[in-house]
Amino acid sequence: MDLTFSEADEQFRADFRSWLDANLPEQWRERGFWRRQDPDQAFEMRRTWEADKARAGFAGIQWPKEFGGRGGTPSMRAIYDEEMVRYRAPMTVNSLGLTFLAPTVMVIGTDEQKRDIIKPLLHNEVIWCQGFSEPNAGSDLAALQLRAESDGDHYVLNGQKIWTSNALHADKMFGLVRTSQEPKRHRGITMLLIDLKNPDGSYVDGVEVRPLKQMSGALDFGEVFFTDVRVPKANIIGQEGAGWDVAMLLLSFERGSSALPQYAAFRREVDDIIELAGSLGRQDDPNLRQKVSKSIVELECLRYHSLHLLTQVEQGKELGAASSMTKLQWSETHQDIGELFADVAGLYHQVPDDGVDVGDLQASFLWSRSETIWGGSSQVQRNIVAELVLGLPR
Amino acid sequence: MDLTFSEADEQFRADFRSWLDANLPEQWRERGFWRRQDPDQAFEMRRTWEADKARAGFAGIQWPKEFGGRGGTPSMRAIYDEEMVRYRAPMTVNSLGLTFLAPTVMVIGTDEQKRDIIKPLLHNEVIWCQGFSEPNAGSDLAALQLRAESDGDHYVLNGQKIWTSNALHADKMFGLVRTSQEPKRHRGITMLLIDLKNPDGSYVDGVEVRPLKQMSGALDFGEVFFTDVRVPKANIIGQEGAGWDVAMLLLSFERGSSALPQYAAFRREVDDIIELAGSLGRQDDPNLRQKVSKSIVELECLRYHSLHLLTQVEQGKELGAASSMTKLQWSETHQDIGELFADVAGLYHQVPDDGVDVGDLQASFLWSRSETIWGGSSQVQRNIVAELVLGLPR
Amino acid sequence: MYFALTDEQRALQATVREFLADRFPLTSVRALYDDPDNDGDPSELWKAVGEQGWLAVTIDEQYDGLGLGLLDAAVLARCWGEGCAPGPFLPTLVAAEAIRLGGSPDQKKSWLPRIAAGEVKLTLAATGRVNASNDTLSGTAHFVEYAHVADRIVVAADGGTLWLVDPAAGGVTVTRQDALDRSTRFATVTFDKAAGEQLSGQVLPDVADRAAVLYANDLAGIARIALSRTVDYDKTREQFGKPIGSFQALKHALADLHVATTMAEHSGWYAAHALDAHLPDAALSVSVAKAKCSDTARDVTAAMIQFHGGIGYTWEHDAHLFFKRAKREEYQYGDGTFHRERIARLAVDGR
Amino acid sequence: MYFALTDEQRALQATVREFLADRFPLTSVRALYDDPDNDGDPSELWKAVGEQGWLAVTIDEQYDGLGLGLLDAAVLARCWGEGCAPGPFLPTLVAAEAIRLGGSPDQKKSWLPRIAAGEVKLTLAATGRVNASNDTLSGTAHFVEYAHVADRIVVAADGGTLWLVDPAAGGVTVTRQDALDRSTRFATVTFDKAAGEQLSGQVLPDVADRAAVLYANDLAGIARIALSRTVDYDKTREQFGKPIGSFQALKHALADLHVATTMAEHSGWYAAHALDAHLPDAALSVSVAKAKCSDTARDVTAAMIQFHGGIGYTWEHDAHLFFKRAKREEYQYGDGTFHRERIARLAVDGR
Repeated sequence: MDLTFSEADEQFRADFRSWLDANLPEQWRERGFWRRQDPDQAFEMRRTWEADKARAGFAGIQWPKEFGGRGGTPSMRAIYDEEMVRYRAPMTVNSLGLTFLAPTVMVIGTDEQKRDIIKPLLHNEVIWCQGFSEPNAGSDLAALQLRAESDGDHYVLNGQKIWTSNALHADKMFGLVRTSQEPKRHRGITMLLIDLKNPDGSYVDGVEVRPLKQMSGALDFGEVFFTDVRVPKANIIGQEGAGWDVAMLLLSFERGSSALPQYAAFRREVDDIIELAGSLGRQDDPNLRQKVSKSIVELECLRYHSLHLLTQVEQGKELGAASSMTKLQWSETHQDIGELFADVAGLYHQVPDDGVDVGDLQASFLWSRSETIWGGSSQVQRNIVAELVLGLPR
Repeated sequence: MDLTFSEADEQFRADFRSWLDANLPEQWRERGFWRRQDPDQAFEMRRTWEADKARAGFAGIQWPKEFGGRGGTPSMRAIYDEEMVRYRAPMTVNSLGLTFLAPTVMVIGTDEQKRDIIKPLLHNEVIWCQGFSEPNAGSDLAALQLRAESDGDHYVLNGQKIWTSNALHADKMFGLVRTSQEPKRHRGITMLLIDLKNPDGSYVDGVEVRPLKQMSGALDFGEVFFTDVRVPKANIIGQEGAGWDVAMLLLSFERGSSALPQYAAFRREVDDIIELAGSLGRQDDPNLRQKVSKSIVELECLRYHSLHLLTQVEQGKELGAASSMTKLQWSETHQDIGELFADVAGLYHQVPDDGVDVGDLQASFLWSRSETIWGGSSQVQRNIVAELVLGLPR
Repeated sequence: MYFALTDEQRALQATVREFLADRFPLTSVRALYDDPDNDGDPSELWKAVGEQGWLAVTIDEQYDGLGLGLLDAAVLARCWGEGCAPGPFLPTLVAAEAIRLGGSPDQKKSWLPRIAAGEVKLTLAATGRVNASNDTLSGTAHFVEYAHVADRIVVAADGGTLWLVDPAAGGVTVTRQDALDRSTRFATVTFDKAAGEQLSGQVLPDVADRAAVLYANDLAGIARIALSRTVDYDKTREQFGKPIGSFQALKHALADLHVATTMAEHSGWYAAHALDAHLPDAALSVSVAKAKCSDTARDVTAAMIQFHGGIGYTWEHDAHLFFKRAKREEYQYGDGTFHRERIARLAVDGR
Repeated sequence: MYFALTDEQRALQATVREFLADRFPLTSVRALYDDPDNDGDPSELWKAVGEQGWLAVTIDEQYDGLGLGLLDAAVLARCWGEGCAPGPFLPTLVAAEAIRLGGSPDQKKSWLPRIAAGEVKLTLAATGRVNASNDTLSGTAHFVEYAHVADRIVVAADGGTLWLVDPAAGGVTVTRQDALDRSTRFATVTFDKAAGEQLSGQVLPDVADRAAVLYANDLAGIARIALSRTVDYDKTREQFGKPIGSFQALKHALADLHVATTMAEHSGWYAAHALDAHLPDAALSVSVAKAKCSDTARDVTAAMIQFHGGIGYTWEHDAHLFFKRAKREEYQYGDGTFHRERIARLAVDGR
């Protein structure tokens, strides 16, 4: 055991902190700041700031330098994540592109795709969304139906995607489409890059994006409808009909990422809840104290687990289905933290600011209800752990 | 709503209490009394006392008078159960016979069976055990294999039963045997009355009974082995090959019984735990208080549920799968009470008497682990509730 | 021995259910969600409450009431929960209990008949710190339901005294709060030497118990409808070529929730009856009911979201209406922890 | 950044596992169950402990130890849990820590080399009330493991002082208790003006922390083996024509237990390392580990019984060996509730 970082890693931390000290407006770090901004304006502020950060070398931490990355270590990536949360820096606006699309293109993209996609993505010149889920293909992704009919060197798209994060701001989508009907549903799926907007910012003909309001009232998701939308076949990632394998490769890149950012963010939420308990005079309530500590126990375990995974990655080991365990641990724990917030706040959890500002905690409480559904529901994750890790029969 | 009992019911209560006051030795009601007796001797004491009780008219409370019963109301039965627990009177030694066999014989038995079985059972002249489970037929009862081959007007039995309560004291068994191999496993099963002992108390040739020690060290169960045991075909209950339906009828008699006895017994356990907390100076521990109250909440709900079922029975309504809900509620709650006991006792839960007598609570704690398994495991009960009550698809 | 609703109570239940389904379905509730600026008190619903005599159930016949019991009121509250129904109905019922139990004959005469007829709206302010001296009140009450439309607020002051206050009077400020659950409206009410008229009886504990039972029944209604709708959805929603309700992990979770909901329902009826019949375990049963119904409604509505998958957390789906109402009512008149501590006082301390 | 065992630690783990599987399998543990009158301290096992130097791991080299850390001792403790291994090994390790940390040079010199060589057996008595005055002890200690075979008992007296007491000396009475878990032996020890030799250092909190970590790792070992054996059984046991491990409700429960067990395992290693490396969150991590491992081992061993069906609650099956040991160790050196309150002191009160 050795939980210290190398000198180079710690130097990176110092450099990044200097940059954040100089470049992250003090105001942005205040509780509730982002909640009070107009969403579209907030998006633009974050888009620009993140591009500056990328130009300063603090993006694509682990990516090779040839792709505009920093060529850093997994530990640097962990340090980066930790400091971002510690500074309350705004989260990326291009999350799905950064996490999934770029690493996939690095591995199986054509040279043109590598050139055209990665750097513009890193600099937020193009915002990407992911088009996987459909109304009848949620947990059962292979049931997807968005039809792509061949027409010369183009496909013609008809159908719908749903639960598309970032749909309202995305310029392009990497999506799974059905290019042929086959008895084996997993065949006949193709991964395609689809322009949603024209260069002037207007939507491409036949593309319609509708916001999908969440139970919190926020608009982080959308539905995307396609009517006779033409997409060049050159926009395939991988091969026609190989979309399922491409998607599995793509989703595997989640596995490399530890849950240290979630740990840091949720641990701070618990601190905010402790502060709230103090302001309500409830910090000595023995039952609340037990619940606070239950959450801390699970979060600390999440941190140990992440350090373990980080070690595995640095040792070049395959993580297999470990990401399912990580997801279960952080998403279920975060829901418990939401319940803890409500128990501490009592009826104050219902009103964002009645003398006690609980707006951020309230938003997080509601959002946590979605975290056990998207990105593979807890039920799906438990199936994976049972079958792939424990080897229980289907 | 009217939760009072009728005058006749209350008169019955008064009569029964008088009888108990006069006939239940004071010593028997002391905590730990039965634990300190030799098990075989204790069995005989209870057998005799129970027979006296039956002769006094306090048995078969709801059974018709023609069968030696009292011809009472469902409320009387509930009152009887309640008072038995309140007085810490010893439980019946012929439980499976009383609950299951006798009511079944009343409905589908031959006149001879009615005459030969019911009254001797009620007076503990014959002790019955139930032979259903086998090593490879637990939750999946229809997989049973105990072979009964036809030989003239007899069957010849070869095979094994397991988890047989009362096996060590039983004179006879009502058991399910396989009288033919058929593609539909539920066919080919027959319900048979099997003599385990000869009139002189020795075992019938070919019958071997082995005790099955539980994790508590107690011997409440046994295994019964049959080697070429001859049983007359006249001992069939119902028809040959109709054993599955007979078993379903038989098990349905559990439904009529409310969980008021469990309520009363477990509620007293909670009181014993509260007393234990007091003697350990832990009665003000806020976390223990929450756990105590959680158990009380579930027990009170069990009581309300039982009163509701009692009403349904008195109204002549079908209870359907309500017994599965009742079983889940009492067995899962009793396990929580076991955990509560351990949490209150701390390490004292490990030793029966280190200045603090916890022997009965310890035994109950261990026994509660079996209660979610026998008589239909919690998993089986949840399947029943999901499919038969909620109508969820198989 | 009869543990069930009477035929009359079942008929009342059927009437209210039918009325709400027909005249004030969830689409109407949704309208209140989509427009947080409205007053949350649909006039057509209030009008019906008055016409149907639903506020008259617990009021004595001499004050133009029906002279029924809390169990009858609980039947109404449960329907209200099933329908996520808005408006000052429950708050008025609770405040009316304060006047009925603790008011002087004059106070009863001047308020109870008008309440029974649905002519006035009331509410109870029992959360916060309000001090009474010389018949004036000062302080702040939080989470007062429908204070902005109330004709009178029954205010609990330090020491447990109860006061009738006109929110339109001087010294009273009503500030509306936008609550997560928009099937109610909360306000913070400040009193600055506001005039109050005291109710003579020391009935706050009684009123709080009765309120706890009514909200417990509202929660039991939420739990049942949330469970039924989830079961129905999971019977038809297909993934991997079969209904998701055929997956055993879901089945078992739903079975456990059905057992819990059934127990919650029993506890709601029992507690109402126990207060009506002055059973010796009435206090215990109130806390059992509020604890069980609070926890169960929370668990079932959370499961409703989870077991609907993606659509479950959208604004368009009804799940959040139930989830947010259950979460709000969980903390009204004592949450599970509060009532379990009270049970411990009864069962452990024997007081 | 390296969060894993070293190759040396893994080799140690393999050696101990192999030894126990080979020379002291569960059938040997069962012999102690079937005969409650034996002393619970199999001599062949203790002999191996001495020969293999397993008691020497934390003892400094100058006292003939190996000078390794608590993490290495935790590796041993975890193997001990996996094997339900009996004997005074863990109690001696814990008592040795008291002497190592709090003893005078003379005390260390006279005890540590003999401990390292497996020549003496020790135990810690830290539960009960014992009063020290004029170098004599009076009072009662409960749940003292292996007091009946110990050469010395390290006794914690009021005020947290620690004393070396010879159980054979006058004024000491050792009364054995038959515990549910027969992979240990408990005794009640009374002291009546018994002679004691004080350890100079105020190290009880440190010793208790280190004991908590060792028992947490024992519990993590129990949890893992109980889970693996349940999974293996459920892969082959058939009901309704298929392995019961293919039923989704079981799969999901086992998946959750696997996640919990994995977290418990991490927490056990982390806390041991945190004490070795004096990390700033060492105290927090000790309580995280003991709370998580206690709860997880309890849950997994209960599930082991349930998911084995009928045979799971028989004496013949091994499930109860794990269940009873997990239940015993849950309450040694603080249960989940105790450690969560301590976490609250650190995280809420900041002290």
